[in-house]
Amino acid sequence: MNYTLDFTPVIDGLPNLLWACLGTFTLAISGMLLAIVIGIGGVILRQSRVKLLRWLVIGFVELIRNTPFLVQIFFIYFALPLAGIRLDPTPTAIIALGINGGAYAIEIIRGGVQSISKGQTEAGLALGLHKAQVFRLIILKPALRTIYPSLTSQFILLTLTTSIASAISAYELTSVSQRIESDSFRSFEVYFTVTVFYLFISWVMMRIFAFFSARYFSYPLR
Amino acid sequence: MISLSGVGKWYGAFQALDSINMSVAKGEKIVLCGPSGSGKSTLIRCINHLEAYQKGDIHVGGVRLGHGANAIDAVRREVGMVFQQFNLFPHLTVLQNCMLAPMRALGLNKAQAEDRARTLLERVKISEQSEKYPAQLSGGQQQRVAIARALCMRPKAMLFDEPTSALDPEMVKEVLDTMIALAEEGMTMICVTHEMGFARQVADRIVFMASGVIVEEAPPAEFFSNPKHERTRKFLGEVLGRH
Amino acid sequence: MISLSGVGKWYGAFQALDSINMSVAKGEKIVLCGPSGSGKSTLIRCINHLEAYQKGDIHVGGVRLGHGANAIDAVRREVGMVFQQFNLFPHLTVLQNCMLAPMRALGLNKAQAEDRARTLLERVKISEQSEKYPAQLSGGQQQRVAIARALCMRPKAMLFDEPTSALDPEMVKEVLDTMIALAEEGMTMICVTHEMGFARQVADRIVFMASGVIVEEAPPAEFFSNPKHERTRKFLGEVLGRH
Amino acid sequence: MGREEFLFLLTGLKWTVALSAVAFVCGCVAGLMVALLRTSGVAIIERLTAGYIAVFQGTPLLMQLFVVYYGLALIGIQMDAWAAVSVGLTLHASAFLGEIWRGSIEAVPRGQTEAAKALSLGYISRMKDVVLPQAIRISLPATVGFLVQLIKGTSLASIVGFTELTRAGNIISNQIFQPLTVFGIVGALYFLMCCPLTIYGAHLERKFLTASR
Amino acid sequence: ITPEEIKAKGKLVVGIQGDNPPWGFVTSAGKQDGFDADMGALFAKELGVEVEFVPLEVNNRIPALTSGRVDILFATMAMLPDRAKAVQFSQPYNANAIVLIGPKDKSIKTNEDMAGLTISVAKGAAQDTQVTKNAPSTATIRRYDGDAASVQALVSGQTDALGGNIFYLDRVEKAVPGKFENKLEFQKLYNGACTRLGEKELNVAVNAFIDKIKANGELKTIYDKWMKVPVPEFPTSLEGIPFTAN
Ligand SMILES: Nc1ncnc2c1ncn2[C@@H]1O[C@H](COP(=O)(O)OP(=O)(O)OP(=O)(O)O)[C@@H](O)[C@H]1O
Ligand SMILES: Nc1ncnc2c1ncn2[C@@H]1O[C@H](COP(=O)(O)OP(=O)(O)OP(=O)(O)O)[C@@H](O)[C@H]1O
Ligand SMILES: [Mg+2]
Ligand SMILES: [Mg+2]
Repeated sequence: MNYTLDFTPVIDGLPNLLWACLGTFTLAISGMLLAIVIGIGGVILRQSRVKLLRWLVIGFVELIRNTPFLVQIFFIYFALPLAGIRLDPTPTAIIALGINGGAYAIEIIRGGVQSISKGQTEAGLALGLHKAQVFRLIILKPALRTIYPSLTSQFILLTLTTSIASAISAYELTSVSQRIESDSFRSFEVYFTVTVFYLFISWVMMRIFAFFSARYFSYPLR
Repeated sequence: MISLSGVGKWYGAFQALDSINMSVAKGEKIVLCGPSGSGKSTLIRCINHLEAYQKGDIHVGGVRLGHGANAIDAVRREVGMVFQQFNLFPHLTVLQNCMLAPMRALGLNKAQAEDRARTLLERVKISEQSEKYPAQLSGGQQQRVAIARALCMRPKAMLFDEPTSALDPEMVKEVLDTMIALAEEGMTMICVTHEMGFARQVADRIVFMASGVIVEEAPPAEFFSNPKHERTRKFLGEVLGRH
Repeated sequence: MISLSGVGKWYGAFQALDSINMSVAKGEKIVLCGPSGSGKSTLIRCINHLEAYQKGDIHVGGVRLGHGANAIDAVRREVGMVFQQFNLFPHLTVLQNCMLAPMRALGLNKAQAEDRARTLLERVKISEQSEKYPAQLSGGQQQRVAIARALCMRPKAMLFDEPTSALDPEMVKEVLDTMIALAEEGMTMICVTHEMGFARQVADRIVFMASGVIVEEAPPAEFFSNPKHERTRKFLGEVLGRH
Repeated sequence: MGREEFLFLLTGLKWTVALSAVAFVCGCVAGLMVALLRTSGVAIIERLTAGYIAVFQGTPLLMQLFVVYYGLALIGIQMDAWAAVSVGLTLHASAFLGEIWRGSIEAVPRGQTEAAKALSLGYISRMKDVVLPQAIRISLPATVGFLVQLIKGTSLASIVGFTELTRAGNIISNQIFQPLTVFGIVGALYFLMCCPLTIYGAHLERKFLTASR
Repeated sequence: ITPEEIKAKGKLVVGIQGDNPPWGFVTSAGKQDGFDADMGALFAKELGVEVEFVPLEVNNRIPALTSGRVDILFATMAMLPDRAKAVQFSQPYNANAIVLIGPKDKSIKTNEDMAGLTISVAKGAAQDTQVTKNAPSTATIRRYDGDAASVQALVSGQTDALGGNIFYLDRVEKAVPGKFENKLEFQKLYNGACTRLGEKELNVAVNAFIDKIKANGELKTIYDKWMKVPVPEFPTSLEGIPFTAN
């Protein structure tokens, strides 16, 4: 092949790429936080005594899990303006990521909650705590601990999914790298660099997860 | 203090309790025994409404625990419960296990709750372990924490559901000793157990259940020496006969 | 049949077994007892090499279970084991639980394995349950299935690690009866248990362990009536004293 | 949008199904290997596998496909599109499935392995007959969740030239300039493809629940 | 690769756009069609071989060429100096213009008038480069994947103006008739065929081929069919973009 690698454009674009990493990171973290809220809230509603609420959650989960993220983000960005709701790309991306990740999180966390023995709930009730207190103070933490690996895998996937937000011009790593590529036409160099950056971002995310695991989920088990 | 009249309880079509009448005075200690599946756990769980019942009435400390009544929380604060499987909260230290409910359900502040927890951990002789997590304790220690945790609510009565049957033989004694001390201080207790030595020593009455009904009810001396029903005799033969 | 000489076993820096010498003749029944943490489970698990040991020698049926020896499989085929927690395979029916190992480890065909399994389920008096899943059985029934499953390998010896201590009091008897029957048929057995009635009835020798060493070893009559060591006396006091 | 365009989307759907099938088969086989190596008990193998998982979980599938198809060609390894997609999807899926299944293998109580050993079952039988059937039950919700995402992830195969469903949607949308309609239909087609999987997953979950109780 | 080698294998592999009518697109029947498709087919005929089209996305056109996946690009490759460092352009065979489309009721006459506007463009396309270069810093540029999304952004009201080429207005008119018009013209663009750097013989063959179809009217036929405008004058040289390999 008469192709020589030339990283100059990538190096020139490095400041931009680093800012874009931060953009990706912001999307990932905000989307993840929203996903956690939706996940936990969804699980609570899913256990509600009101049948309608339970079915709404199931419907939400199946609708979101079974359709592509691109379609979801397009819908929020292009179709909601028809109903008068106009959001900028970054909020759109965060909401879409949160909704998408939340739907998966609901299923994962539900598994965790179901794995906690009924005795824990009963012990809490017998101590005079309300159902909501029992869930918040007693069930939630051990439940999150049991499904922590699945949940973090899902969030790594969510981190990588931020790249799709480039389709609606959100500021993140993939879109910036594609600009550098389309200015310089150095695809291999750019893709290679971006891969390394994504790997780095995922690694940082994994470290964060490990930190929280050590901080909150390190109580001894039998 | 606690009274049940005509209580009936069904799981679907299966009747687990059938017209149970029982009354426990303040300071009384009742031991509940009977074959597996006879409804002992169900009965005790109805008293603090972990199970709903469909017929009859249960009164606890003057409050009527009716069908769908709202008084459940009040009753649960007055009645402590200790489970066979301890059910300590694995993500909280021993001290936190004991402080949680007083703070959240009684509204004590942190200092008060800690004070109370330490006093009671002292009483079950486990104060050195207060910073450990449940998984780091032996079964006997865990069960004593569970007792302290229930006592932190200053209950008027305690329910025990086979508190020693998940324990290693050597650890049984330390838990029984704790329960005996509690009994001696005058706590009202209903206790499901097969530890007949304990029953003999502390029970005011022994209640024998089979197939959801109370078959026989008598003070220990009479219960062991002179069981009236065939079913009771058979049961005692099996539980006592092995040693 | 089974002999241990100078066996030492460490968990990291902690010595769980210290120069254990023991020999079990064909047909002999040994009961192993001692306080919690004394190394009983560790010892029994070394015999079929669920744990590796670091010092000494274990011979089973002539095969030397050396450090990293290859004879493990041969030994495991000859020695059955029954666990405290039953450890039945929850996704297989009772019959399938019993057929699995004979088919996979001994190479029996399906008909032969089923034949054998049915015979042994019959023997532990549980043949009507053969199509059920473990979760559908009571604890006592599960433990009898576990015994049948081990017997399906036609072992020369059986190891029991507290087979009754996870059972409800009433179910203990049915499992002990099964074990007594097995003993009477002449099976070589090593049994960790605190059921002293059983020990008295079937044991040829009782071995008492504490802190990783064998403290005392005697026939039951002598062991109970005239324990030589202080530690043994204390232990017997706690385990027997309660009733 | 006319009949013609819809039929074109259906041809894209055909490719998506084919790609998903490849991803499922290769991903599951390789994922199983990864999970087994990750739980092998040999420290060095476990560390290597953990590294493999971290790398391929941490890089976007798009980049993996790009590197395999275009990058390797640059250094003289020309793979055809199918081979490249298979390799890329396998790496991606095996890392995620490997991690999910590792978790569930470790969640099977140790007593089960010990009982199997005590019955002198060998490694293969121990895994095949005892551990894996239980692990699969535990991992079912997470596995179904990931497989559904994998189906949707096959859309990235367009970078090596497959006109699968999403790409077909793009083409049509650039012709008739109604992205909302087109992607609405594309979304519905994905839904039709994924839904049976999640329904079947929920069904299996219920079945396992009743069998074990 | 040389023309001789292509003849020897009997097949010309052409990289082309799959979703960019009228240049290169896959029809609903699944057939590759468009201006570039006709060009590619004609060039293959010139060489006396079969043609095979590989539909590409905007972003993988150059990698597909450099990594040897295709022999040549007829892929709406606008001739830009930076690109010329990565690939070898032929002489131009197609012309285009990059324009800004904006609402009729807004006065946009100079680049400065773009201040404060939100402008959508297709990411990585020539309009992206041009708008980025010409718009004042107070303008917000939103870059979307593909033409359709950038047009949709304008139509949904997510952006105020749209950077595109001369064919865009047609599509906008179809969605919201009568509201938008072409405002500014940034740049005349020329498209060329691309080969790998250093592949001299093939470059010569392509240039000769383009000369030939200009002369014999075949280019005009294709132009009439797809562009519906007369064939423009093509420049004989472009700053920083050599047409011939050396
Ligand atoms: N949730 C339930 N659904 C259906 N039947 C139940 C349920 N819980 C208990 N039962 C049945 O009710 C009966 C009484 O159960 P209970 O647990 O009160 O017995 P127990 O006397 O405590 O027995 P054990 O000594 O085994 O604890 C049993 O036959 C049991 O099978
Ligand atoms: N995997 C392990 N790692 C470290 N220490 C261990 C491990 N397993 C057991 N031990 C320690 O080895 C000692 C002997 O344990 P073992 O389980 O053999 O006791 P045991 O006599 O069976 O007690 P129990 O009656 O409670 O079953 C104990 O002090 C225990 O804490
Ligand atoms: Mg009970
Ligand atoms: Mg043990």
